[in-house]
Amino acid sequence: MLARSPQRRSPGPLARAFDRFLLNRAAVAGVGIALPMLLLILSYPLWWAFQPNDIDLLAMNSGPTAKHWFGTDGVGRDVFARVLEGGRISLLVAVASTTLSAIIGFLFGAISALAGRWADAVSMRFVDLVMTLPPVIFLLVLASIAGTGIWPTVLVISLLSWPLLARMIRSRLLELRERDFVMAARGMGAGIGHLLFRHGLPNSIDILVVYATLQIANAILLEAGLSFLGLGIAPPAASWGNMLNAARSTAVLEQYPWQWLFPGTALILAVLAINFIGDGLRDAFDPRAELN
Amino acid sequence: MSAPLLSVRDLSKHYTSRGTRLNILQGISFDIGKGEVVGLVGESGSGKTTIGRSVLRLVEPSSGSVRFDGTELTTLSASALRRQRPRMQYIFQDPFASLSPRMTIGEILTEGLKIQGIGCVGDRLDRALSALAQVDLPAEAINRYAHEFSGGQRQRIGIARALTLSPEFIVADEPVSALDVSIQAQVINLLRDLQQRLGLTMLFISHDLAVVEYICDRVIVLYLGRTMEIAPSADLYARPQHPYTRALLSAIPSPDPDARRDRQILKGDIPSPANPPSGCVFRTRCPSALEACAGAVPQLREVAPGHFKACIRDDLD
Amino acid sequence: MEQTAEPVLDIRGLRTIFRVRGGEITAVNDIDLSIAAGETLALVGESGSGKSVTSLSVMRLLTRGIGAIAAGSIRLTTRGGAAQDLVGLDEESMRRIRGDDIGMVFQEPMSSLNPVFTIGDQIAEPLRVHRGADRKKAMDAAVALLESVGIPDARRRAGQYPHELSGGMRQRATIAMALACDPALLIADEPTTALDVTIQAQILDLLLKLQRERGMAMLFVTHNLGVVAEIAHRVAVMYAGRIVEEGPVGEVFRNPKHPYTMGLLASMPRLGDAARMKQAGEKLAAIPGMVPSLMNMPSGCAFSPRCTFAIDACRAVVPGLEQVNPQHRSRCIRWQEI
Amino acid sequence: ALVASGVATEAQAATLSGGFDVGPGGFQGNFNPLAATAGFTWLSIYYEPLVTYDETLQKVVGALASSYEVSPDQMTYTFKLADAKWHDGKPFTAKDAKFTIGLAMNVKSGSVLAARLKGISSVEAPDDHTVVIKLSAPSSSLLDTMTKVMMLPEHALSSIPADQLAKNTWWSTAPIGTGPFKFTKYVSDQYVELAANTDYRGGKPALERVINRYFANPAAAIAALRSGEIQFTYVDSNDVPTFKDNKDFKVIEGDSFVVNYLGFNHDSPLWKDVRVRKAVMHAINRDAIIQSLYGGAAKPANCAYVAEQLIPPDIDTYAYDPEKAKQLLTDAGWDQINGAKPITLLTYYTTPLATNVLAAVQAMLAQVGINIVPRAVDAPTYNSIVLNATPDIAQFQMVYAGLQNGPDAGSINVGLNEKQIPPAGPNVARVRMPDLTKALDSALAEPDSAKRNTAYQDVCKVMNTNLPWATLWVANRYGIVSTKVKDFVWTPAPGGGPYQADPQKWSIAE
Amino acid sequence: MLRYSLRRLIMGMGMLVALSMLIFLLLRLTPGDPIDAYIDPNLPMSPSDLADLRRSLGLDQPLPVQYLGWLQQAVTGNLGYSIKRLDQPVLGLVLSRIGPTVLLMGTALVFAIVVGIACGVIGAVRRNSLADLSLSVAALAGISSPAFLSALLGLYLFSVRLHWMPSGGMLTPGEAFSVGDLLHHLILPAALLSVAQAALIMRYMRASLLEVLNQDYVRTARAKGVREFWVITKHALRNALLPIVTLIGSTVGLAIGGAIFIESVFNWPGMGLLLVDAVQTRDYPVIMGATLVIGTCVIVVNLLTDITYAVVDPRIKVG
Ligand SMILES: Nc1ncnc2c1ncn2[C@@H]1O[C@H](COP(=O)(O)OP(=O)(O)OP(=O)(O)O)[C@@H](O)[C@H]1O
Ligand SMILES: Nc1ncnc2c1ncn2[C@@H]1O[C@H](COP(=O)(O)OP(=O)(O)OP(=O)(O)O)[C@@H](O)[C@H]1O
Ligand SMILES: [Mg+2]
Ligand SMILES: [Mg+2]
Repeated sequence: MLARSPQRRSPGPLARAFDRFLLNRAAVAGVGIALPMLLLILSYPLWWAFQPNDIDLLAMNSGPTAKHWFGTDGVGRDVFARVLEGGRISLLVAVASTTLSAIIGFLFGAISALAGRWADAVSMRFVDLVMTLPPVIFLLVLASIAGTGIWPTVLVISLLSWPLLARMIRSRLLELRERDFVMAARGMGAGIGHLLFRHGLPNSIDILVVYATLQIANAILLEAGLSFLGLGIAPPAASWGNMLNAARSTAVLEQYPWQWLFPGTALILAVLAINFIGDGLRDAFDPRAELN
Repeated sequence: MSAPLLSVRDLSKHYTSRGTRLNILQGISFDIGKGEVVGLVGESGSGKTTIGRSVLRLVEPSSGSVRFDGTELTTLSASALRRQRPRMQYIFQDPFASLSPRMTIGEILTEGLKIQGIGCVGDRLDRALSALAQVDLPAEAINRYAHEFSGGQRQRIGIARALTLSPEFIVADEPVSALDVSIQAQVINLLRDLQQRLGLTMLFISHDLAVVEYICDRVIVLYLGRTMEIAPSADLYARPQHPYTRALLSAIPSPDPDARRDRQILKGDIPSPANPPSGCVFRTRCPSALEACAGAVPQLREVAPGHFKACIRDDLD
Repeated sequence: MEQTAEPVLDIRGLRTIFRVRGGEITAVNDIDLSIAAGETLALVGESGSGKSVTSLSVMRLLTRGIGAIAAGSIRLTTRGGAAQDLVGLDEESMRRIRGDDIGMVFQEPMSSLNPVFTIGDQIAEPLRVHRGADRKKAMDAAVALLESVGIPDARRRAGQYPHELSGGMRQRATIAMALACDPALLIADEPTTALDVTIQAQILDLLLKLQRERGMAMLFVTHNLGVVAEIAHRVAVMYAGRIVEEGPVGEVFRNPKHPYTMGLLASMPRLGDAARMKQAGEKLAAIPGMVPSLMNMPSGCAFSPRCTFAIDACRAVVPGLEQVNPQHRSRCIRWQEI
Repeated sequence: ALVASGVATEAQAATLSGGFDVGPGGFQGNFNPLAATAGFTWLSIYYEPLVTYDETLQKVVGALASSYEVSPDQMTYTFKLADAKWHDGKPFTAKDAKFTIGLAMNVKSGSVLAARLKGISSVEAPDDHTVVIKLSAPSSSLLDTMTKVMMLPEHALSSIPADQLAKNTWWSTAPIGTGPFKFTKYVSDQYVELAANTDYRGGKPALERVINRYFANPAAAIAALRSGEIQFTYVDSNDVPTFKDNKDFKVIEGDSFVVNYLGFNHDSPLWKDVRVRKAVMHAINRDAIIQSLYGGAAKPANCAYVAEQLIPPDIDTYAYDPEKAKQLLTDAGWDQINGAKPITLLTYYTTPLATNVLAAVQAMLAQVGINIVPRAVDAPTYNSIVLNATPDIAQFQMVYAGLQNGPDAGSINVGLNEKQIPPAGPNVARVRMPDLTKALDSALAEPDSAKRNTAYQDVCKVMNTNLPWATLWVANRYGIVSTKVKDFVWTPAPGGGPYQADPQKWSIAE
Repeated sequence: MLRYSLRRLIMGMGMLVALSMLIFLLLRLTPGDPIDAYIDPNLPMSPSDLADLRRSLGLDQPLPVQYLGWLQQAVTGNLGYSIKRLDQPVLGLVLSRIGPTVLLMGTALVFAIVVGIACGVIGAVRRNSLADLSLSVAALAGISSPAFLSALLGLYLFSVRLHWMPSGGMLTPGEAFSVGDLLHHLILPAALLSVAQAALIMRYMRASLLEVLNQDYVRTARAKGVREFWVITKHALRNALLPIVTLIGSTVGLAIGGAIFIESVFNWPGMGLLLVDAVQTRDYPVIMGATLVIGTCVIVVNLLTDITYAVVDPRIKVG
């Protein structure tokens, strides 16, 4: 197999994954969509004339114009500003919940894999239990406990999402635990902390990265779904989900399509782009790709 | 001989898989003297790796005792065990699996020092470099990743890693099996050099009797987790006593085109450890098996000075 | 060894390439080989030297879109006596040949059996595909084949799944499968490498016996010189995609005419040698350095960087295969001096 | 199998399908009138009370009682019963009425009316056609409550112990009433079907069947309405414009009898100063909101009432004046009281309209320096927070809510009377204003209905001056009915009625 | 196999009890109780009257007592009565929803399996072709669009605009039952529900088949001269389907989630609708009953997938 000559310097595993990622056209397209969106979302207050919560009862339900690119909503707020603000909130929720669930999931999975049979049995039964309940139902119940708003939504989404990661991490670490290089570290006296952070974490980085991207996409969808059911981000704060909630009204659905078309498109586009990126990352990190 | 460095007594290991008990090792006893190289041979699944790892407590033995330089390892606390760790190291079979793909060679080589808290960053690097030099690899390897090296080079890195902690005792688990012949010879020579230069004590695991003969002072022959024969190399190869050892020796294909071709071929397969045969575990494939072999488990007996076998028959040859 | 006029397999100038990122690699270059009926040719060489690629080229089973035969011819003479060049053959005709005129045994007996079908089904399949046998007939034939490869209680075994068999038995089953249609050529790609010595001995014995009985030609791929000595009539040594030496086993082993072959033979630990070497303080004669990467081949003779005999001329051009004697050839310009 | 919906409706020309339980007046899945807090539009198609409101909800008229009398001391009510038959053919008698009122007064039966009927000291049936109710103290709201007591057949229910009654399946499988339609079947969470009661004393119904379909939300009902599957439903007011100019549909508009307000939590230190409360009133441009968001379909409220007869002539209209608001706040020292710190505004309104209204209110209040943060929760969460005897003030310094202000003007009492502060009653804003309590008490105790309006004007006056709430408006509510349906009567009454809808007269054009 | 199933079932029971405890606890943590949900804030009742109602329903007792009472009844098969509609026993209510939900999800599942597997095979066999690319993008789009949005759009387009499909419900009210009518109501929601699942199955199928096509035994089949068609359909597909069995099992949970949106938009009288309503009205007994039934279904489906897996994969020996 690979008998590459040691004379030629070749990049580390992450750099190689990154190279492979760049070869994936869909993934690059995903970046091409996501990056400008991110820029717009982050920078709009600097250059856009309207604030997301500025109401103008005289300019209610106006269609797209040169002044209001995406038109205005039922109280005359600028839809463009709200779509971007909604993006901010959606992303904030998604990133925060993903981070939180990634931490919980990783630690849970790692502990159950490395901290002995009892910890494993108990924590996995717990994961089973959480997973027995269909996610949306759990979400409904959790959301009605936690209430609405950004942080409760973050909490709800993270609490819901970690078990999957915990399982993936656990099985990766169980496998890793038997790998020779980990055995070697144990043979040199490594404790659980060393194993976890020097071996577990770097060797789960692919899982984490892929999980994180796909989970961000997922969290955006969950947030939208929750807000749609009135359990996520409460109006008047903008979120893609609660903007779409407006389309429940036939009047809005039919007569003011810009009020839901734009957030809807933004939502689908963002999720799609992130999914593309996630897919690209998954392929890039695929251990089999290393063989080529 | 003075007191042995390693003394294994009645070592047993079993796994429980889906409710059935697998007896992987039973009643393994042997000693290794200081500076001695003992070979452990047997077919796949005979428990060689399990012995090697149990001895270092990388797997927990089910019962039995392992004394290392007078210290009982099996009952040692985690922290006490950690302090013993640098004295005994392991070399792995698979040069691809045994090096972390996410660490540079430098990180791999200093990992043990770091775990043990030995030296400062600079010292560790120095020791890593000297280990690299010992295995004939260039110093610039230190910043590369394992995937940039060939199998033979990786195996050298694996050996270097074991050396960084200056161990007295090394378990080498089939260190050359995964390598091509031409590379295999390089690594064998290296290991032998190092062993002699550093006065290492070694448990050398292999399924290749030819390799074992070349590097070991004494050989233990294993079959289905039981010791069949233990003897000094010269004696074993010249006068194998156990039918299994003989069969094993005869099964090795010789590259000499003029060699005898009337090999003795064992029938059938190795039984499963889930239901091993009664009595002598080898009897189902043994060309010389008697009815009595099904009875008691044969004990190791000394048939010549330092030469032990676990076979009830003395009338062979 | 009696040579029939028409060899069963005759490979001329075979070159196989792979498209990889960053260009093309030539995995196998300028291979000439021929195997007669009843003859066993062993292909030896280190890992990556192109042994498997050669055998897959014959089967035309290179990964589509990645590997391709770039040049050369592969002539196969079937039992019927018809000869054809496999290189230009259309896929359908090629399919008819696979499993019928050429049988193949792979290295890993576990992974090359389909886990969800019974052994019997899988052995019967070539018969059903090529002979149009009905289920029952094919199954009976499969049981007979299992018996002929020495599996006891064949009828019961035929109804079992691969995972229920031991490694040795699985390999016997794959041999039975390859032999189902009584092929003119059997390609065995390291069929014993994954097995224990005692089982390897069984399988080698079996192959020897079967080949003798059936008079087929056999291309036997291995990296173990001991195995070569056991089973083959002739041996071809490969290095970095090329054959460096070829000839009758006895002659090549006794009298190697290529430094690489010599090195290989010398670096092999031999039973019974150790005591002598220990006393003499000798070391195993290792070949220094390592196999060059196909992406980054040295100029001239590929072995020259590791060769103690190498001179400047070696690095200039790739040496041709030179005739040592009518049956023995070596790709070394200095073979006479060795 | 694409059945064109037009064909489908013609095939069942004599059937009227509707979403009778859509919207705030409905109570899908409830079949038990004793447990009904809403849903009377539908229930009163097959059950009947003794008395009911007229179509305009102005006065209480007889239903199963052909007439009624109230004694001058307001303590004795005598009902004369009409000649009516249960759907099973048995006659309806005073004993049934007595039985029903007994059940309604019994908490064990799961009756939600029990508390409101506490004032009844006795119910008598001197003969088959007379029922006499005696009170222990005069109450102007008894008749209002009696409109919600649907008569139940003693012969079918007397054998069931009161505490098992609510759990009995009779309600959704074989209920019998006296109304113009008879219960035929209930398909779980899909629809309820009624068939014409040909023996109805008010005449044979024109329709053969009435079907009440269940919808998870008004949008689904509208979809069904537009696809021709149903002919009637309630709609949210912002959906009305879709139907305004559509000749296939008629828009029915009516007073919601619910006043919307911003309730100041009087336990919170923020609102102690009346100038702050006034500032809130002046800061909100109610006219603009009504014009734009309600499409004009609401009346600004300067106290709990908008009905002319209840408004004294000289009340403050709190015109939109942000400058004045700012001034008032400065005067009150708002910066010291709260400043720009966010103030939670709790609400149970989650409709798109309410969402927009709150967005507007938030923006308007922000302009004068009051930073409110709306928090919309579902009704149970809201109730559990505000009805708590010891609430966390931070959770609701303010509510955006509504309260029934009619047809009985006294309904407002529970939300403003000091005696109704939780746990005693639902005065969720914790209004402690002796003037107001006094005004309310005297209005409620006023036996003379002529003088009662004046009494309520006093209430209005006190509210207008003291601002226990920032009253906003009374919105209209809407129903949409297909123009094929004739003689259809529907009123967006609180809780769905009951009122005189005369379902036997409804018909549908071919 | 029997012993294994039995053991799994017993474990499942334990799981259900744990689940019911979890839900019970969670529910009591939600703000507001059924009585709070019972009243319209516009037409309020006094807290003291509410307390009476609470007492009559036993909601004033300490939690463990309530739970044990519930459990005791549940063991005998009595899941109590809906609080919102006291005349309806929870068990009956829940059971009456299983049929419609199973019908909806089953149809969607069949649809998703057929479409997902077919597209996955095409994608894998014609790897990197235009067809593969467009299918992959379509699948991602399917996964990326939220169920409620597609449900709304589907409803608007096919029902409100085109009048092709009824706007909701399962049967035309007042009409005699007919299969055609049922199908007419079923198609749209089932199709919309199946989109995400089909996309998921497709992606996994594609990956799994690609993986299998790289296996040695596929090469062996080719070396035997088996026709490419049979190599794929017989040798590869069967192995590639193995992980899909597990996937399908685990998407059932997902489908139940999607069904909640679809059911609430299309007014489909299934568990989802019941549950959303029950959560909104804090109808504890119904939530408990419904989650228990759903939990049971998930456990049974998992068991079934494991058994199926064991049946189709001879390597797995359960016992
Ligand atoms: N964790 C485990 N659980 C169950 N069985 C195990 C476990 N680890 C090893 N075994 C079994 O123990 C037996 C001995 O394994 P071991 O690896 O020691 O053999 P070995 O002699 O080193 O073989 P090889 O030559 O293949 O390396 C094998 O049958 C193996 O299947
Ligand atoms: N599918 C492929 N894509 C790219 N390169 C390949 C492919 N298959 C083989 N090669 C290259 O061809 C060369 C020869 O490989 P081959 O498998 O023939 O070696 P081998 O002699 O059979 O080795 P081994 O003893 O390890 O089986 C290797 O260097 C390998 O990198
Ligand atoms: Mg081993
Ligand atoms: Mg090979």
